[in-house]
Amino acid sequence: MKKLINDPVDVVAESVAGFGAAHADIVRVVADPLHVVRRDAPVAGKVALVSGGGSGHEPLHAGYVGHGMLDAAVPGAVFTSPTPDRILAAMQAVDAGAGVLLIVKNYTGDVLNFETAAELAAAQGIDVRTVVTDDDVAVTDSLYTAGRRGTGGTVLVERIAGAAAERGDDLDAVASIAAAVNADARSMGVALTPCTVPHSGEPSFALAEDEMEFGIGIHGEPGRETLPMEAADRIVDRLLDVILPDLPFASGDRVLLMTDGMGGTPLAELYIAHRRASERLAEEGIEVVRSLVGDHVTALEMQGCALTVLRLDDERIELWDAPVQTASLRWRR
Amino acid sequence: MKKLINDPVDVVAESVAGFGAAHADIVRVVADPLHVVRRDAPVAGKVALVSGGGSGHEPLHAGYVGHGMLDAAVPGAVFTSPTPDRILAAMQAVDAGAGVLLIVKNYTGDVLNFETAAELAAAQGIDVRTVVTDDDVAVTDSLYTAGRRGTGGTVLVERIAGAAAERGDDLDAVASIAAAVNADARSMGVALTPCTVPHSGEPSFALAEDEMEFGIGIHGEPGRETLPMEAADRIVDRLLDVILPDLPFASGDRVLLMTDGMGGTPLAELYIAHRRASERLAEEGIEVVRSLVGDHVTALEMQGCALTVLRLDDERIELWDAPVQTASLRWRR
Amino acid sequence: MDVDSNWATDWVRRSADAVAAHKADLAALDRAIGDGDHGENLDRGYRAALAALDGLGDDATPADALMLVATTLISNVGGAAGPLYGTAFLKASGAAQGLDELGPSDVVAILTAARDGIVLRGKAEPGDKTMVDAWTPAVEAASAAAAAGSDVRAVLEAAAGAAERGAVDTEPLVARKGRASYLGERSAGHRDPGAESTALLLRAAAEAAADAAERRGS
Amino acid sequence: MDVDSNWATDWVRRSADAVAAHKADLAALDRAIGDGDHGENLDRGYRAALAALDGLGDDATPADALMLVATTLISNVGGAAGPLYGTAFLKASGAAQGLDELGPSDVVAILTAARDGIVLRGKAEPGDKTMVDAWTPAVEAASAAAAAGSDVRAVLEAAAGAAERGAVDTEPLVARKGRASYLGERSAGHRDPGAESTALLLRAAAEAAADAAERRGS
Ligand SMILES: Nc1ncnc2c1ncn2[C@@H]1O[C@H](COP(=O)(O)OP(=O)(O)O)[C@@H](O)[C@H]1O
Ligand SMILES: Nc1ncnc2c1ncn2[C@@H]1O[C@H](COP(=O)(O)OP(=O)(O)O)[C@@H](O)[C@H]1O
Ligand SMILES: [Mg+2]
Ligand SMILES: [Mg+2]
Ligand SMILES: [Mg+2]
Ligand SMILES: [Mg+2]
Repeated sequence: MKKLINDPVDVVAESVAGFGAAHADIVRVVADPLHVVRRDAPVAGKVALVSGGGSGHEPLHAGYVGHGMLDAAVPGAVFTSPTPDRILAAMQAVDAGAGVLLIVKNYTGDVLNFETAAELAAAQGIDVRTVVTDDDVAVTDSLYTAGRRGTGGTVLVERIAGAAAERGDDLDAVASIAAAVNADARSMGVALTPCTVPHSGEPSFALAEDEMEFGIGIHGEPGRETLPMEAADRIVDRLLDVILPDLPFASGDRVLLMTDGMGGTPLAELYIAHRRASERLAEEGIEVVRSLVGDHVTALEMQGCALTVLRLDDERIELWDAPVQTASLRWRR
Repeated sequence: MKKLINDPVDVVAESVAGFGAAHADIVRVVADPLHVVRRDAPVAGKVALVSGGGSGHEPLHAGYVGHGMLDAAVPGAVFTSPTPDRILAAMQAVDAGAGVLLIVKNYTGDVLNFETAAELAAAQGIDVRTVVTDDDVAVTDSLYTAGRRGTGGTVLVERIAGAAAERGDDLDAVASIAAAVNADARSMGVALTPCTVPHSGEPSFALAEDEMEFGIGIHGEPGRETLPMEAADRIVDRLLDVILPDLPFASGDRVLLMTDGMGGTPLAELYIAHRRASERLAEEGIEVVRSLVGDHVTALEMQGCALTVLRLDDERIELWDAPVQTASLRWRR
Repeated sequence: MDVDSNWATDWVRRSADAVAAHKADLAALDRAIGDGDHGENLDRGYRAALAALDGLGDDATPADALMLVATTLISNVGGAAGPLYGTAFLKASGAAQGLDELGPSDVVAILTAARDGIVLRGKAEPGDKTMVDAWTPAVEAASAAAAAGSDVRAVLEAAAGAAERGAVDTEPLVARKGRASYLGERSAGHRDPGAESTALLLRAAAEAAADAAERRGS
Repeated sequence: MDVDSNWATDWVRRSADAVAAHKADLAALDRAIGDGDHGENLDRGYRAALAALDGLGDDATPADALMLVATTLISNVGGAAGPLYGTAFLKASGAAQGLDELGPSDVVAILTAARDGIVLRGKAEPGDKTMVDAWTPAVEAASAAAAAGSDVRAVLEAAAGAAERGAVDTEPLVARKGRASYLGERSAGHRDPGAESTALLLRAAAEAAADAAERRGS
């Protein structure tokens, strides 16, 4: 394992410090308890959006802090949910009295730590709502598991709810838009290579040269099944075979298609996958009206890709297109 | 070698097709001879910027086509300069009568193919200027080699010259801004892992678990020397030890600092490197006034990083900050 | 003989040692059916707890020591284990409130409160292949030992042994909670990392009691 | 005996075969001191040239065939080798202009024009460890053979042999042009891929001439 790091213990602190240095026009980094807030926080009158989770998924979440998206991001250790004190500090830093929406990916650790923070914040008089994202259709059985995981759809929730908050929607409205976007988003990913957590030094799982991990989780936890490696088009079709019937998406739907890298996939390969996914959706009569291709929710240096499909309507398109100014998603500002 | 591809022969065509599908609001893809132009090309009265080179460096160059940057990009086969017929077709598609500036990275193949295309275009009455970028200080001896290579600085040239063209500067003015930016930019990179060209199936070079390739080229060609692997801060210092004295950058300079991934490096690691680079520049009295962190000039799935330092002045800052709308660099539009 | 706050702080120290010594083992277990961070997370938490012990006054009660562990773990561990162990020690501290010396039934009450706290937070049932599968047999064995008249040392010895067996017994189970549940049937055949760390912590508690007994010459 | 346009088209076919057969070897040489694409690039170009041969009329001259190779390589190879080989065949075609049959001195003129075209485009000198180091001895050997009264077959045989030796002789050289020059001293000890492909192409030319001679029974 070769990594561009110093002491593994300092990975998150140093990385977030570098992030703060690079994007001082957009964010402010607080070192202890560690969290990232938008430069102009708290924004008077605006509902504040706070998210967070284990590190190693960059640009998620700090890369999405800024105008039209998150007010604060709370990074945990690599692949480890942040602790409640950090989350609470972030909530306190951004609450402008209009309340805080927590966007939490559905993993036991995230849910429990954010729950604790929400209780502490509520006790201090902060108005809190929580939306738990669970767009990952790889998890088959939601009853006898921790439930579906939050993955790529989280970025779309952050963006669209963020735009609603920027527009002036109140806490309940922003929370309900976030929940509705999550409910209409479906994702699934495949890994070609594992990843290695810095302090561990061991790959998260083993894959032979002719195998892929289908339904991989973003923490490098093994997926649904190990399958023989296939051509890109076939892999994309396999992912969509699970994603599309789940909502279900139907002919006539307008959607946003997100083709996400895992951190180590060349962009050229993501576009090859995106090409087939767009083509397949067209074959099914589903119109791709917005696209997002690149590394958005990663797992360190893992190679592979994940697809997210979100059903759109006029309002969501308008919110999607509204100005956004973050380190990793930016337009019209 | 596992890659998210179909037939290796189709990699570039399929990837560019996917790129076109994802960014139809910004670009138009012409399949034969393959090139990418901005959606609204030719732009009346505007000097057109055309660049290109081997594929495998994405988002370079197609990701930088759009308002305020390139008018066209010409992708070659993976790591192989495009042929003159493609370059010529791109020039014809974007020339609005105000002339075309070719931005060419200094590799023998690129120089020769663009030279041929420029001759053909000139014969057709197109006013052509060429700027060859050669910011890579890893090449020690420019007299007895093909000369310094064009790397990260190319993106900065494309951006700043692109903004000048958008502002309405004439061909000579745009060409001279491009040449001046190239002259004030210095880059150098290090690879922790090699990359594998799709049709080759073999890694471009061998590196032991405790080694890094210092002064790597963006085609995975071996670098200046193979060194023992070190901590990120030490690696960054080594790169700056070569970069800074070369121009030389001096106390009081204002600069843009670009910390570039090679394609497979986790973003978190790039920020760790960026942190040390910013710190070091501050120690030398050099003020980092603009930052760019991420994958900009890559070598497939290679891991490592490259630093580019560009000296800025008020005009360059103004041009840098002007609206830009491309797939991979976008603000204020 | 009963135990006091020295036992509680000794428990923290021994726990920190045990977690540090088995960090790689816990990471390996968590890599197999989770994300590989359990060893590092707990170790970070217990190193912080160890450092925090210095701030504990001479007149600290066992409840104070347990509360310190709770808050330190909550704000340093993260992940699933952070809030779960944090809640466990929070509830354990509640059960020890007002007591300077802890007898066998007090220890049973502490262990029971800890287990109940974990179940309250995590909503896992026995058999879901979580740390609950180490805590539950531990609580049962401790109750039985106390009912049979054992002293604190024997009660904790019974709890530790039962937790260790409980951890081993998670191996054939299919996970239904936490990250391992995503694996479904593929989670069978691996020991649950949280159950394993529970066994380590309860073994540390038993050793601290044995040492206390030795020191007092009983 | 002299050669005609059949020799020229046969040269293209044999070149395509040779490049396809040695694609991996050329790639390996280029990986060692370059970027590994030389085999694939030339193969793509010669496959296109092969396909383009069909479009060549029955009355095509050797110059037409050489021009077709030139334009096809230029618009299909890319990289450094595309314009270099493209210019070589462009100039070779110029040297063959107006001739239906090529005698020994015509072949020397063609090879000389090709080599000069490469030098004009690439500005490499002998000893820079490029394809020029195969072309230059080839031109010299061909001239010497022609001056000594050899026929076309022997002239091309001399050129091919000299190119092969020239390619081997690039091994100890330090590259001063092209991608390999970035390696400096580290480029020594490896054969230049462009010199090697030049040897393959000239060997194909010699074989085509030998075959033509055989067919005509000379
Ligand atoms: N709902 C739950 N109830 C009880 N214990 C749980 C629950 N979910 C997870 N655990 C325990 O947490 C352990 C994993 O902890 P850890 O690796 O630190 O967290 P994460 O899964 O967030 O990485 C599991 O081995 C299991 O024992
Ligand atoms: N300036 C030059 N003059 C002559 N030949 C050159 C020159 N530069 C490169 N070459 C030849 O080109 C070969 C490499 O071709 P190729 O791999 O196709 O191009 P690239 O280096 O662009 O990948 C080298 O082995 C060398 O023989
Ligand atoms: Mg975790
Ligand atoms: Mg090349
Ligand atoms: Mg874990
Ligand atoms: Mg090459």
